[in-house]
Amino acid sequence: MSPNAYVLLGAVLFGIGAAGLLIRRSPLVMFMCIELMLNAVNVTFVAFSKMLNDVGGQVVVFFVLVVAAAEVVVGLGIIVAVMRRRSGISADDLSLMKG
Amino acid sequence: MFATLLQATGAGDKLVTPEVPWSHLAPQLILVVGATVGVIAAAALRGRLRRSVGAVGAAVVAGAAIVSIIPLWHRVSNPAQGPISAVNGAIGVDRFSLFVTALLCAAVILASFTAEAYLQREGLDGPEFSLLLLLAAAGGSVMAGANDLIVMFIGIEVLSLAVYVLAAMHARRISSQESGLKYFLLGGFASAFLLYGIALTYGATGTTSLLRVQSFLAERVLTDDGLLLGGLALMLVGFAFKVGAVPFHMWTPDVYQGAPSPVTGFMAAAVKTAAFAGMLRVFVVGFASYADLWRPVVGALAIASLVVGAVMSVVQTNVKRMLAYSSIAHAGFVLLGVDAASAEGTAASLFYLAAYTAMALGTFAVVTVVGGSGDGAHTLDAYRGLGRRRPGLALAMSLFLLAQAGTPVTIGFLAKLGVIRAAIDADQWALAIVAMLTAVISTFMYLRIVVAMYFAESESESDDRGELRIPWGVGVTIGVAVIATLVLGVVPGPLEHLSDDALPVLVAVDGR
Amino acid sequence: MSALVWLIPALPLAGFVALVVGGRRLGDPWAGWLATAAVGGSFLVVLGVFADLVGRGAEARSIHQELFTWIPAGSFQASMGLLADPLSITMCLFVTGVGSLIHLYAIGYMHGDEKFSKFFTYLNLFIFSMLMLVLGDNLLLTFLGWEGVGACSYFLISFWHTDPANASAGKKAFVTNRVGDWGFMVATFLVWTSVGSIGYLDIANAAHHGEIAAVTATAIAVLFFVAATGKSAQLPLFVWLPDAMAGPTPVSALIHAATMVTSGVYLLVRLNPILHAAGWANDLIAWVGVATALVAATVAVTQNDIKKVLAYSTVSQLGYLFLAVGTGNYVAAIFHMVTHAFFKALLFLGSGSVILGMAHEQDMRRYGNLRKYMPITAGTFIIGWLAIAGVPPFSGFWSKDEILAGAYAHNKVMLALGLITALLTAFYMSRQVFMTFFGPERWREADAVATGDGDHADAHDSAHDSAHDDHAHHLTPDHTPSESPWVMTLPLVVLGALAIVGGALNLPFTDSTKVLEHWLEPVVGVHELGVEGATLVALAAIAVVLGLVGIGLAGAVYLARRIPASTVERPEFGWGLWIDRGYAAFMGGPGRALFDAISRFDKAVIDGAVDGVANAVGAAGAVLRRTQTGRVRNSAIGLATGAVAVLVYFVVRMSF
Amino acid sequence: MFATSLVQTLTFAIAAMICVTGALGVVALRNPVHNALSLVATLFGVAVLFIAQEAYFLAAIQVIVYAGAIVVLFLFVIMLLGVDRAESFAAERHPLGLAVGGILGGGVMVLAAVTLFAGVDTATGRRSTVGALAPSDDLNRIGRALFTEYAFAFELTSLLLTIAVLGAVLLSRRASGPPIDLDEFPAEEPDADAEEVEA
Repeated sequence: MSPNAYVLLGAVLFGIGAAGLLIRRSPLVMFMCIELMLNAVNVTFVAFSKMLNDVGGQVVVFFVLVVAAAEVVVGLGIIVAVMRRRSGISADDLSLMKG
Repeated sequence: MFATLLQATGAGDKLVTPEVPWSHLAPQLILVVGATVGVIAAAALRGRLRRSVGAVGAAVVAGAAIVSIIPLWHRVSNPAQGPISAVNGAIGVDRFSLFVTALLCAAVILASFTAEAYLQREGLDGPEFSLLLLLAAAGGSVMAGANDLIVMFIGIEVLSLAVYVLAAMHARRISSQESGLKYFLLGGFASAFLLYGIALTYGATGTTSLLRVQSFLAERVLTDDGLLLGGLALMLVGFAFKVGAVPFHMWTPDVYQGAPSPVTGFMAAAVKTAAFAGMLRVFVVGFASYADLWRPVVGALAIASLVVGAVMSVVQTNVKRMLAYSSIAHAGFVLLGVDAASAEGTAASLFYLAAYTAMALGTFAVVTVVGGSGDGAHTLDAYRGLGRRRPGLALAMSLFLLAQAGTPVTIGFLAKLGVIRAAIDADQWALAIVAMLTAVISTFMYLRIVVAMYFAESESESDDRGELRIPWGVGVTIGVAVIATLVLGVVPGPLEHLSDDALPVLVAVDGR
Repeated sequence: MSALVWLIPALPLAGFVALVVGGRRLGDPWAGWLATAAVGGSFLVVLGVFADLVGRGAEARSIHQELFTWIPAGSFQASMGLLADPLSITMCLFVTGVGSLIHLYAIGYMHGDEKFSKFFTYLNLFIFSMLMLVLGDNLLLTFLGWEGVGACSYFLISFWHTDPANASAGKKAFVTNRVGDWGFMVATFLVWTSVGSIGYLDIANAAHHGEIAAVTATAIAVLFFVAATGKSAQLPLFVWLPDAMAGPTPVSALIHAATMVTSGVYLLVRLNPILHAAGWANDLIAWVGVATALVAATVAVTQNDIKKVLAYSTVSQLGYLFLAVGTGNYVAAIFHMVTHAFFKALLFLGSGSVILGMAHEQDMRRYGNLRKYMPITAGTFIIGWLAIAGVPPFSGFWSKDEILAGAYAHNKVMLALGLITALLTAFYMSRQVFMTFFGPERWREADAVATGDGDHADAHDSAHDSAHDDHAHHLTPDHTPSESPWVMTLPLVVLGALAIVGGALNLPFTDSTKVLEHWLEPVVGVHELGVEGATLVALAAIAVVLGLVGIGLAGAVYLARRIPASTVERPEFGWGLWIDRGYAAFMGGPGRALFDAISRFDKAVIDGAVDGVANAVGAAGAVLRRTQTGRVRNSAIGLATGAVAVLVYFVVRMSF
Repeated sequence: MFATSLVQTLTFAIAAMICVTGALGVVALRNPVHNALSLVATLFGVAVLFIAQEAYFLAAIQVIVYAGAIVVLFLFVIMLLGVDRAESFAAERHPLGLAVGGILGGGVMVLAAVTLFAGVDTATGRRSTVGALAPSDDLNRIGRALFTEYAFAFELTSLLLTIAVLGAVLLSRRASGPPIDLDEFPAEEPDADAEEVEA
C-alpha cells in the first residue's frame, strides 16, 4: 500500500476535524475535533516515518500523545469550570466580550 | 537475518544517554526546579506562609535564573567556546536564547510583583499562580533555544497550557473563564496547524531537527518542494496565531480583556516575546534559504496587523481591549523586523520585544490598580479624573502610553525606529510607511486615555469608588518599568549592544 | 568659549530638573526667578559663543561638539552632538534672548496662579527642547527637540485644563503635529538611505557633491515641508495655532509667535543644500507660503478676540517666511524671523498686559481709550504695530521688503499677493490698535457687545465663541484699567527698542551694511536677488504706500467714526464717511461674505479634514468591529481563512 | 505478493473507512455521547493503520491512552455536566456557518492534498536520521530514541504533566465568593448560582 494513501488520509481527517471545529458549537465537541486533527497528524507522521524508514516520526507521535493528554486535562478543566455555572452552554453563548 | 539487523542498528548495545551540560541549562533548570520545589512547598505549607511564598518565591527564582545567565552569556560570547547545542542538539544555548530567557524572567518578576496584592484582593491566593508563571517562562525559554521542531512544539505547549490556566483562573469572573476557554479552543486549533506543518516538514526533509533541516536544504535543491512549502505555510499559521498577527488575532482582544489583569500583562509581554523568539529561530535561521518565499507572507501579516490593530483600537471603549488591539499593532511592528530576515531585523525585533515587555507590564500594572476590586473597572470612564486622584499613577500611565505611541526620549521611539530601519534596510519601503502611518493613527487611541485621565472629570465622583490604593508590589513594577522606559530611551546603548549580539545560531553537536 | 556650547541647552535643562524637584517649595515668585536665571544664563553663554564665532574667519565659523554616541547600532548611527554655526547661533540668540524676557514677563503675568512653579517647569523644558532642535547636529536630534517642543506646547496650551475648550485645543495641536511628524520621519529615513547619514554636515557635503538625485531631493524637501506645515502652521495644517491661544499669554508669545512656530522655517533653511536640488518643491513651498499669508490675513480682519487677531497674523507672517524660503531667499527668511520674533512677542506681551488690565476680557469691542490708563503698554504696542505694518524705519519694513524683493525676482503674482497681504496686515493691525487704545471707553457701555455696532464689520465673531485666556472675566462698567507691574513692562520696553532697531541687522544700502547676509553666508551661501537699486526703492515705496493706505483705511473706519458727532459733521470728513460707508457696504455684502467664507472654510473644510481622517478611521473600525463577534467560531473561521490564504499563496508560488 | 498487497489494500481501505466515518460522526452527530463514541471509532481506525504500518507500540498506546484514557475522560465530563442530551444542541446549525465551516475545512483538506501530491515523492527514499525502523523491535528502537535523540523533549513532557496537575487543582477550586460579572447568558436556570450563594 502506497504511503501516499496514508498521508492523504491524514489530510482528509485533518480537514474534517478543522471543519468540525468551525461548524460545531459545543465546546466539548469542538475539543473532540481538535483531538481529531491531532490524530490526523499522527497518521501523517507514522506514514512519513515508514517512507523514510526513520523511527523519529514514531517518537514524535508518542510526544503528541502526551501533549494531547495534558491538553485534555487542562481543557476539560476549563470546560467544566465554565459549564458548572451554566450547563449546556454553547460556544456561541460565550460572547461576553466582543467588538 | 534478525541478528544482522540487530547488529546493524546497534540495538543490542548499551544505551548511551546523551551528556547533559547542566551548567549550560542553568536558567531553565532553575526555573523548573524552583517551580517543582514550589509545588512541594505549596503542599506542605499552610496559612499565611503559603499565601505569601508565591509571589516573592517566583521573583527570587526568576532573579536567580537571570543571575545564572550572566556567566553563561560571557561564556557563550567567548570566541574560544561559543554557542553550543546541548543534549544531542535538542536545545541551543546562544546569546539569542539567553537574551529571550532573561526577558521572560524579567516578565515573571514584574508580573508576580503586580499580582501579589491582586491575588489577595480577588481572593485567589495560593502559590499556583506563581508556579505556573515560572513553568510558562521555562517553556518560553525552551522555545527560544529549541533546535528541534518537536522541542519547539512542546515548549509552545508548556507555555500555552500554563497561560490557558492562568487566563481562566479568576473563578468569580465568568469573563475570565470565558477568555480561558476561547484561548484554549483556538490555541488548540492553531497548535494542530503548527503540528501538521511540522509533520509535512518532517516528510519533506526527513528530520525535525532544525540543524539537519538546514544542512539538508543546503545540500540539495528540492525540485518539487510542495511538502516543505505546505509545512512552512502551516507552521507560519501556528506562530502567527501565538504572536497575535492579523488575521489570526481574533482571540487577542477577548482573551486580554477577560484574563486577570496581571496575567494579561504577562501574556502581552512574555507570550509574545517567546512566540516571536520561536518564529525568528525557525524562520529567520532554520528556513533562511526559503526567505524569499515566506517573507511576503510575513510582510502581509505585518501590514494587516498594523492597520487592523491601529484602526480597531481607536473605536474601543474598554481600556484593556484598546491595549489588546494596540498589542496587535505592536506585533505588526515586530513582524517588520522578522520580515527583514536579517541580523539587523532580528536585533531590532529583540529590542522591540524588550521595550514592549517594559511598557506592557507597566501599563497593565496600572490597569490592575485601576481595575479595582473585582477587576472590572476597565472602561474609559474608570480613568476619568485619574490625574487628579492619583497624579503619580496617571503620570506613569501617560508615560507608558506615550512610549507605546513612539514618543521620542522613550524606549518606544527607539524600538519603532529600529524595526522601521530594518525594514528600510531590507528595501521594504511600503511596510515602513504603513508602519509610520498607523503609528499616527494609534496615537489617537493612546491620547484618548491620557485625555480621559487629565482633562475629563469623572462624572460620578471618586467617593463611590473609594480611594485607589497602590500596593507595594505594583509600585515596584511601575517604578522599574518607568525607569526602563525612560533611561533606556535616552541611553539605549547597552540594550542595543545586547540585542545586536543576541543572534540565533544553529551549531552542530560534535561529530554530527 | 567654544567648549561651552553644551552649556547652552544644559542650563535650561538644569533649571527644569531643579524645578521638578523643588519648584513647589520655591513657589511664587522664586521659581520664576530661577527659571528666568537659567534661560538668562544660557543667553549669556550664547553671547559668548557668538562673540567667539564673530572673531573667526568665515570658513571656521562652526563648532561641532560630539557629546556621546546616542544610537550606536549598525549602519544607522546617531550622535548626541551639537552644531553651533551662524544659523543655529542666530536662532539661539533670539530663542534665549526673547525667551528670558518672556520668562521675566511671566513672573508678573502668572503671579498668583496656583500652578505657578509648574508653568515655569514646562517653560524651561520648552526652551531646552527648542535649543536641542536648533543646536542638534543631526536630524534625529532635531526630531527629538521637535517632539519636545510639541509636547511642551501641548502641555502649556492645556495648562488651565479644567476648561474643556483648552483641553481640546491642546489635543488638536498634538494631533495636527503628529501628521507633520510622519513627514519628518519618512524624510529622515529617505535622507539616511540616500546619504547614508543623518548628520547635517554630511548632508551638506553630499548635496554639494551632487550625490542626492533630484527626484530624491524633491521628495525629501516635500516631506520636510509637510513636517514644517504642521509645526509652523501653514495651509492646510494651520488650524491648531489660533486655537492654541487658549494657553496663557506668555506661552502664546514665546511658543506660538517667536520660537516654536519658526522651527519649520529653520529646518528648511538648515537643509538648504537639499532644497537647491529640489526643483519644484521650492515653488510649492513659496506658493503655499504666500497663500497662507493671504488667507490668514483675511481671516484676521474678522476676528474680535485680541489674541486671535495676533494668532492669524502670526500664521500670515509665517507664510511670508515660507515665501522667502521657497524663493531661495534664506537670509530674508531668517531676517524676518528675527524681527518678527521681536515685534510679535512684543505685541503678544502687550496684549497680555491689556488682558490683565481689563480683568481678563479679550473682546476688543469692549476696549477703547486704553492709552490713557496703560501708557507704557500702549506706547510699546504702537511700536510693534508700526513695525508689523511695515512703516519705515521700524524693523518689519526692512525685513518684509527683502522678502518682497525676492518674490519680485521670482514671480510677479507672488509679489502681488504679498503686497495685498501687506495692505491687509496694516489694516487689521491698525484696527486692533484703534479699537484697543483709541476711541471711547466702550466697556463703560454695559451692553456694547449685545446691541453691538450692527453696521460694523466685526459683529461676526461674538464673545461667546472666543477662547479665553483665563478662567473667568468680570469686566464691569466701573472698571478702571491700570498699568502692569515693572516685570511685565520692562520686557515690553526692551522688545520695543529691538522692534525699532532690529532692521539694522541687514540694511540693503551697501554691501557692508548687510551684516546678517555675510554672517549667514557660510551656511546658506550667496544669493543674488538680481533686483537693482531703483527697482528696490520703487518696491519699497509701493510697500510703504500700501501700508499707509491700510492704516488710513482703518483709521477712517475705526477711528474717524469714533470722533464725537460735532467734529465728524465737518464736511472735510465726508470722504472718510464715504469710505466708511463703502467699506461697510463691502464688508456687509460681498467682502463680508468672502471673509466669512474663508473663516468658514477654515472651520469646515480644514478642521473637517483633520476630523475627517479621524472619522474615517472610526468608521472603518466600526465596520471591522462587526467581524469581532466574540464567538469562538468566528475567531476560528478567521484563523482558518488566514490559513487557507497562506496555503493558497504557497500553492501559487509552488506552481510558478 | 499480490495477496499481500491485496490484504494491505483491504486493511487500509477498511481502516480508512472507519476513520473517516468516525470523524464524520464526531462532526455531524447531535448527541455528545455519540460524538465521543465516534471519536473512539476513529481512534481505533488509526490504531489499525498504525498496525498496518508496523508501528505496533504506537498502536498499543493509541488504544490505551486515547481510547482508554482520553475518551473516557470526555465521557466522564459529559456525564458530570449532564449535557448528554441532544436537546441542548437543538439550535445547532446555522446554514451559513455550516457552509463557511465546510468550505474552509474542505479548503484546508484540498490544499493539504495539493501540496502533498506536489511533493510527496520527494519524501520517499530511505534516509533514516534517528534510526532505522525495525518492525519486530520497535519498542526497543523508540525507547532508545527517547533516551538519546529525544531525551530533552522527553524531559520536557514532565513539565506538561506538572502544569496539567497544577491547572486541574487551580481550576477545580470553588470560587471564594459570589460571581462578579453577571453575564448575559441565555439563562436556563436564572439566578441559580446567585441563590446558591445567598443560601
